[in-house]
Amino acid sequence: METGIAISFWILAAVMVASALAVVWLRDIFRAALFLVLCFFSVAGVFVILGADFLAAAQVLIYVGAIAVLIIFAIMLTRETQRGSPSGRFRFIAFLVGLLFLVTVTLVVVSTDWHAITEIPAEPTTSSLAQALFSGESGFVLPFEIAAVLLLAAIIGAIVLVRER
Amino acid sequence: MAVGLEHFLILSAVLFSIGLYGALAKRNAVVILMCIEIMLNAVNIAMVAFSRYGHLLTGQVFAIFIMVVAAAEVVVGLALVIAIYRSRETVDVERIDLMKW
Amino acid sequence: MSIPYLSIIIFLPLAGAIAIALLPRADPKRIKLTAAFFTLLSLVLAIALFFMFDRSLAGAQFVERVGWIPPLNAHYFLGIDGLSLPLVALTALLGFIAVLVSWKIELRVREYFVWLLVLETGILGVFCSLDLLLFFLFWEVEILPMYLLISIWGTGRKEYSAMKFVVYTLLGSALMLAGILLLYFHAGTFDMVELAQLGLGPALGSLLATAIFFLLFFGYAVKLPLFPLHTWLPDAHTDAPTAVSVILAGIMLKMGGYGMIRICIAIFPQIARTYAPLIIVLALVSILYGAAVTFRQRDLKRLIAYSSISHMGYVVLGLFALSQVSISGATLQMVSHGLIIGLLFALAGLLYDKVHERDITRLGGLARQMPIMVVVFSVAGLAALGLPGTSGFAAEFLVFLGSFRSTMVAGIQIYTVIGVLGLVLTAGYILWMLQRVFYGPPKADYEGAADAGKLETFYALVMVALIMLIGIYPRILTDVINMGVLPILAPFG
Amino acid sequence: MPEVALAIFLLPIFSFVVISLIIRPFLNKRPQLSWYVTIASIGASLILSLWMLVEVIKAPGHVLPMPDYQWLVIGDTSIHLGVMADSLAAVMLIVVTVVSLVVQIYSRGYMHGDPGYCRYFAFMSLFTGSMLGLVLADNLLFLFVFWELVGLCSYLLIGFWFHRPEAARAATKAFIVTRIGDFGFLAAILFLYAKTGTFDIGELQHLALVGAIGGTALTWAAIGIFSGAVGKSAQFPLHTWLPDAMEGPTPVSALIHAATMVAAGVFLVARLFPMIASSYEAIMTVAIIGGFTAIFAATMGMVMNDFKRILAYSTISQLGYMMLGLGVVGVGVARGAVALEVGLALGVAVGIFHLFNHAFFKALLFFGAGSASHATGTFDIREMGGLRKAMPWTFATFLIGSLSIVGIWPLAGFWGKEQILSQAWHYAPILFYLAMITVFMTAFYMFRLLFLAFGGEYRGGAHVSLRESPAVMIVPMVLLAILSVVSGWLPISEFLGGESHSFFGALASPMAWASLLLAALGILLAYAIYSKKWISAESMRRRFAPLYTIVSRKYWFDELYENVFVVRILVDGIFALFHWFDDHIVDGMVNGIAGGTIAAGREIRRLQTGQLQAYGLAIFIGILAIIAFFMIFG
Repeated sequence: METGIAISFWILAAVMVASALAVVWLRDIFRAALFLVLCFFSVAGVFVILGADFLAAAQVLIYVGAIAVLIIFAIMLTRETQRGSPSGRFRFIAFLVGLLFLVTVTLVVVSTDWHAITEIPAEPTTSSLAQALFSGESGFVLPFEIAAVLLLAAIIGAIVLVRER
Repeated sequence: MAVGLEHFLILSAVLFSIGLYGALAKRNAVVILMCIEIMLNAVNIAMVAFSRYGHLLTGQVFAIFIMVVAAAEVVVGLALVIAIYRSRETVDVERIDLMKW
Repeated sequence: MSIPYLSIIIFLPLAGAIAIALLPRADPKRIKLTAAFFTLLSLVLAIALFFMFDRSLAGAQFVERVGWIPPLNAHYFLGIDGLSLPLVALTALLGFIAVLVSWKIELRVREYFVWLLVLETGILGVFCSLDLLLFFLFWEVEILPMYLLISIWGTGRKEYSAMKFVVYTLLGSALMLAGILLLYFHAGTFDMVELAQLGLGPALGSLLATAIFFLLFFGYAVKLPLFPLHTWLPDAHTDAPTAVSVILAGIMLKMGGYGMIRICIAIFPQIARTYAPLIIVLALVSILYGAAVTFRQRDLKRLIAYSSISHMGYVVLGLFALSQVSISGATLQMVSHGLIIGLLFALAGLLYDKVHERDITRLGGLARQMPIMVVVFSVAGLAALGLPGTSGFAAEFLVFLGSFRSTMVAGIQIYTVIGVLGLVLTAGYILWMLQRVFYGPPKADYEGAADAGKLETFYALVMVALIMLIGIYPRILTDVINMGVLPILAPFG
Repeated sequence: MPEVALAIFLLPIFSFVVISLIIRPFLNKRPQLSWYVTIASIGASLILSLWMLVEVIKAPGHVLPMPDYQWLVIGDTSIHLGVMADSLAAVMLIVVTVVSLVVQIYSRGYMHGDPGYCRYFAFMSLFTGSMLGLVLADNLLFLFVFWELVGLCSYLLIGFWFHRPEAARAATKAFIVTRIGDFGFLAAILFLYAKTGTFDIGELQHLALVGAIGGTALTWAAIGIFSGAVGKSAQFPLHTWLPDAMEGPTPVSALIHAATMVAAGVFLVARLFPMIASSYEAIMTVAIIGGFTAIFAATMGMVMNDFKRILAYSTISQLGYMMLGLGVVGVGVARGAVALEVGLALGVAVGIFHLFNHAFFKALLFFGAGSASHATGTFDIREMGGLRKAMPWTFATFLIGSLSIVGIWPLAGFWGKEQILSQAWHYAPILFYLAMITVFMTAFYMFRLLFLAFGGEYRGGAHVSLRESPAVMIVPMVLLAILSVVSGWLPISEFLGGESHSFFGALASPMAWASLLLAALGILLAYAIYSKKWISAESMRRRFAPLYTIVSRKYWFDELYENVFVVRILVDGIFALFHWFDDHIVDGMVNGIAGGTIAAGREIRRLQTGQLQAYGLAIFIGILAIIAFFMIFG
């Protein structure tokens, strides 16, 4: 069990990082988008390892299903595939910042005592997640509703923005 | 070697840094949006990892909210990209500097 | 519950402003009459207050105290004592006269009078507030109307002058606010009376107390203005419309002097005493340097503006000599200077209306065409140069007398004598100005120039009468002022 | 009696108020009303003054007790005002009221038809009232108030014809120059009050005599007070305003020179004589300034061509005599050469007795000048001449006045001058010789004036028909001529506590003969040059060309003060520097800060590239910096 998880983690991590790097590096936008889908999938896999079954499903549905499609639509609508995805003038500084950020966070992660609990929590999580979301006293009912309103607003906003005048 | 919280967090940090580099360095607005999605995913990994190793479902709840917001963001962001593309015939962020004084 | 006289006096002009804003028909005549009515009402009440004031009590009278922002321990706390009463009366008077001076305004009449009346409310509020936060609020109220009045109805480089005034004043009030807050965080109250009784100087430690003192002092020094913070004044005074110059020079400068005594000296007597020599030296520089620069001015209004820098120097000299007589004299000088400079600005504006010229070198020989103007101008000028029988003399003499005898400041005798030297310079520039403007052969350019009309003669004579009354019988004010000075000097024993 | 004293100076002031508030605005059609009011008030003052004089003579010690009035109380500072009726005040009241009344009568003719008729009499009333108040004041503050009012009135009257630029300039100059002296006076008042806590003259004198104030402090105070007197009495070095004061109407000059403005300075020194005389240095200064001014002004008087200017320099010179008289006796007192009580009274007597006599003959001389110019339309004596025949009354009275000022026995001028000379002989011989030379010069310039203006043939334009002035002008002149003869016979000196003199006894002293001889020589020289022309004035002028230039240019004092000091050094020098400093440094700093802020903003806003990614970078660099900060310092 332990080793199985470890093996799948390393594989998933390698795929994830590689596909993410491909998104950043590839000049062809369309391929970049496809690698993004791959990245999203591997994230879903990580969620599975972490025992978040509901989230893994949601990840596939929302990211792979919806967002990736949206992005591909956008790529096609903007017809910028030919020009590709060149890097800007900040690439060197951006690289430095990214690296520094990585080093800093890694330092923090390594040097912090997380009090992690290694026992595996109960599965499946779907019903307990629903409990956590909607339970009366400590629930997230109001933020949940607000998130719904936010989505609505985003949809209306998108329609207004792209509507042909 | 057992996989612990630190592994997930570092993975999340690597993913985030890659996304960050992309968001800051790329010129195509759509690619920038894609990189932002990568960053959000990285955060989600961290959230879920904390949830798993802290036995607290709040992390997953947050991850759900992040997904919702990410969806909203990508919708509006792509709409903006398309709107700008329509008016300026480009999605190159270096040529979009309407916020300049 | 007694009648809230002070609130009525303060807010009558504001009520007038609202009434003017809401007047159904924008008939200029009606607007002016409304403005005159409300300011006159305020003046009448102020005069009544002057006579109702109990001249044997030292503390604040007509006190109104209502909770305002309870969590901050801030109150709507009004009251007047001997120091503020004469200034309130002066403000009400000049507020009314400013309306009369503006009788010929034609541009955007409604807004003009609205802002003018709001301005008056702000200044009245400053003189009546006994709560520091309220004081600061009123202090800031006048800035916006002033900015608009100068930049819309002014002349010359009006936008520049208005902006300079605002930036300078705001700098001063920002530092003052910092001082007020520091004071509040250490004393826990905004109540000026209480603060003065706390004896904060020693309690806070000298560095902190000194810092607060100078933060507050800076705000007042800008307003007064004290050298080297004076350069906003000539620009603002010169470019402001006449009535606003009258208010600016006549009462707004006094807010600075009032703040110095009411807040700086009353709350930090020991620090005031420690730094008195420094401040007095600045006052002397203001007096002599102001007078010297006045000599060189060619613009009539600018000349009068610079002269008021010199004259306000006497106020600071008197205040920081820290003796009973000198502070009374300084307060009297504030009132006296308000009347004199107000009259001078009103007349300078009137003169400009008649001949459309303010350059002294091009004026001349106007005495023939303007017999009334020349008399009133001369009286005001002579009062400014401290001729006995006018308020200028009574006030300046008391300042000198009190300063010379003061035991609070080392070397004050020498400082005072240097200050007296200012009188010679004042005589020089005032008489030279009169000579160049009014005397000499009549000039053809100003052939048909008319003299002051009935309205102008009326208010000019009222002010002349007051100047002479205070000059001949200063007790009418000093008895009142004295009652306000006593508590402030109590810490000195 | 206090009511009388108050009425004496309040009546003319009341007249001023009535004229300026009632007659001028509402009854302007009948300006002569203002004359009646003025005459009535000053006449009443004269009668009251005479009454007071009688009362003072009867009173023990020649002092009437007078109450005080509280003017101002602030804490322990209480300022009282009151009047003082002693022999000095009584004598001065007579001088002022008599001369003023005569001047007002004369003015009716002189000012006839002037558009500023009401204004003229209003100012004249105020002038007289202020001077009377000054004389009566019992404390320095009150005295200073009237002192300044006198200065104001002289300003207004010198600049009476304000449309003439010279008049306006002269008025301003008079006020400012006297104000420079007043600076010292005011400083001295403050100083004395700080030392003693009182303004009361009697108390101050007492304190000075008992030594409660003394030493350097007293010297400075005394010199400060004397500087006020120097300004008002036009003593060197503040003498320059008086000759220019000629720009006013001639009766005003008469009043200024005789009884009001310039007399105030001498009166002040006399009033505070015990105090000033308590300091040897101060009183020596008075004597030296007086003696020097006397001869200094006389030299300039010898070469002037303007009728009134010659008289003006003679006034300065005579005032110098008065100061000299006060000073030398004071020097004697300070040295202990004369008993204190006696000496103090004597000094006042010597100074004021000459002032008393001088008032009448100087007013007379100015009336003569006015009369002569009334006829010829000029004050330039080179364009006069021959007036003796056309204007016999003017000539006769002017001659009497001239003889009097020269000091010919037994006219008024002789007696006062004789006393001053004899005192100087006793206590300050050097100053005595200067004074003797001045006697000669006085005789010379007065008779030069007389011969040039009245003798010979008329040299002016032919179109002027010379006529004697109207009776309203002649009568006052005759009146003053009589006074100029007899005023010296009055026992004023004894009344003030000085020495008595007998009518013929005065001729017994050799000094009298010496001064009479010098005066006669002066007259003779003038006669030789200007009447008989035995010696050509032109050749004299050429022989002494450098000297003549110096003197006729008035030692360049006007240029020094006005062009060099006021204009070059102050207005165009230091003040210009300050002005530049104010515009460029003080205001420059303000504008510099503002400009700097704007410039900085203009530069900094370039950071706002509008490039989203730049902002993102900045944000993350900021985050990193914050983390780094906490990692290092947290």
